[in-house]
Amino acid sequence: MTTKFTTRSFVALVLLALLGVAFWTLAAGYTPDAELNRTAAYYAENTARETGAQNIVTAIIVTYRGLDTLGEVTVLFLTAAIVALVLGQSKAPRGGSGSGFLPSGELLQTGTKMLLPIIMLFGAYVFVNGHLTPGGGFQGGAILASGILLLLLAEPKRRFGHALISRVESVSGLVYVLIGIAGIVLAGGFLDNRILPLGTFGALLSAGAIPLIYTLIGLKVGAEFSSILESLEETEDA
Amino acid sequence: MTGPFALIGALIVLAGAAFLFLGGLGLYRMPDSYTRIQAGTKATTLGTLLVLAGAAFLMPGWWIKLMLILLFLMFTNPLSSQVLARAAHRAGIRPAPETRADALADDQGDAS
Amino acid sequence: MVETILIAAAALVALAFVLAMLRFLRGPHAVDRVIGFDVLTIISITGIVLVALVEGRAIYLDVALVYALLSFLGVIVAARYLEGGEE
Amino acid sequence: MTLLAPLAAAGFGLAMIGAALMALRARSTAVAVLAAGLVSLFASVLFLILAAPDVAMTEAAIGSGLTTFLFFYVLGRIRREGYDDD
Repeated sequence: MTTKFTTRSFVALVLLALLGVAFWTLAAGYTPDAELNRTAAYYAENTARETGAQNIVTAIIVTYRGLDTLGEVTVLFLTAAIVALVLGQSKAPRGGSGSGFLPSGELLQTGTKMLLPIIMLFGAYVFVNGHLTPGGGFQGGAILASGILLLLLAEPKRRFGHALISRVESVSGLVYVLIGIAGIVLAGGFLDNRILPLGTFGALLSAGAIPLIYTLIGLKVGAEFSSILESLEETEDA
Repeated sequence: MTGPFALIGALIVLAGAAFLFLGGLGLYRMPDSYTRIQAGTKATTLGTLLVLAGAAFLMPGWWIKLMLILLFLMFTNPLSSQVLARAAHRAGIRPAPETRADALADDQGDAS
Repeated sequence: MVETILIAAAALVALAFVLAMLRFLRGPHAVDRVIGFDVLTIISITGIVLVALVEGRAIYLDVALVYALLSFLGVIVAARYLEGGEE
Repeated sequence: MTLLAPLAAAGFGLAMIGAALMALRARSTAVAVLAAGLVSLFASVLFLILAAPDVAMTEAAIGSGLTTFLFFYVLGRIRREGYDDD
């Protein structure tokens, strides 16, 4: 036992030393780039002119790499669907209390009623302002889902509509793809944001379709996370 | 970071940082969970509010966002500390021996 | 003058951070660690505001708002889990 | 002022390592989840100090926020099913 342990720890030590040497050579040979590489320089110079977005990161995510974003949203959708599928098939505990949590206090319920609109509004602010300030659809959607989580925590017995959430998710996903196809027809390519006027630089309604697309992504991500939480919460009903 | 109120703002920020430090000290030194909740939420909330107010003096153009953070913290921090204290009570944590009264246990009519 | 005071404030905040981190590492019960988590997020909000002041960029404050939301929800989720008893 | 950012970055990096070790060594699952959330939290402040607010916000909202919440939710559900089976 002890000999085995020492050989194992010796191997671990050698591996750690090798890893340390590798990282040290990387860190020692590091020199910061004097200038941006060609792709980054192109984005830095042309983003504001071509898309009208103040936040370059958002412009890259939504327009230049829009197809990747569609793929990410699809991955999230698959995750939510698989969670619902797996949990829906699991053995339903009979007479379960509906949640692993004890009933909550009155202060938390009252506070939730006051805070939920503020949280939802803040999530909407994050994804609508994605082209001006940091943040965007994914972060805003996560904040929306956090609001739903607060509701579920405050009132564990509460049941709310599957129908609304799944409908929001389907409609926003469909409109997202339709806007992408409209980009092919009306402008330069799939998910081109210039189907709407670019507007004045830095205003809320500017940068073409970017605020619209990010709103749809936010709603879709929020609905997907909420449906994951919901299926964790109440699959014993199924 | 200039303006007529820059020095006042910096002093308010310093006062807030001092309250944060006291909160951290209390969090480290207090004997049981309930007193740690007192130190860890009340003092740090006041400290953060003071830092935000001082930042509003230093950068007058930011006051809307700072005010939003301030209001949000004022709503949420007392709520989370209450839920936390309740959780500590339900988890059955014994208060320090110096504690005299346990109003929640008296209300529920059982000595958990 | 203003910068000196701000550096002193940052040093105090860093000390508070170290103390809260120690409480998180030591905390005898899980509830103590949740309190440490709460205090660490609140101190991080202050740190973000200080970074925003030094860099002079107001957009960093959006991240501070997300943090305020997170500290609240994280503490409530953890507390609601722990009040059922830790196994 | 120029020295402040590297110092803060180094401090948050050390705190990340401490929280990560804590997450590995913790005996209770809930504490490990909390420590893992703390790692994401410090990483997000580190991103902010390195002037990447977009990444910081994503890390805070999804890495530190929703992941931790989902972990606690799943833990609660596991506990519920365990109680019902016995």
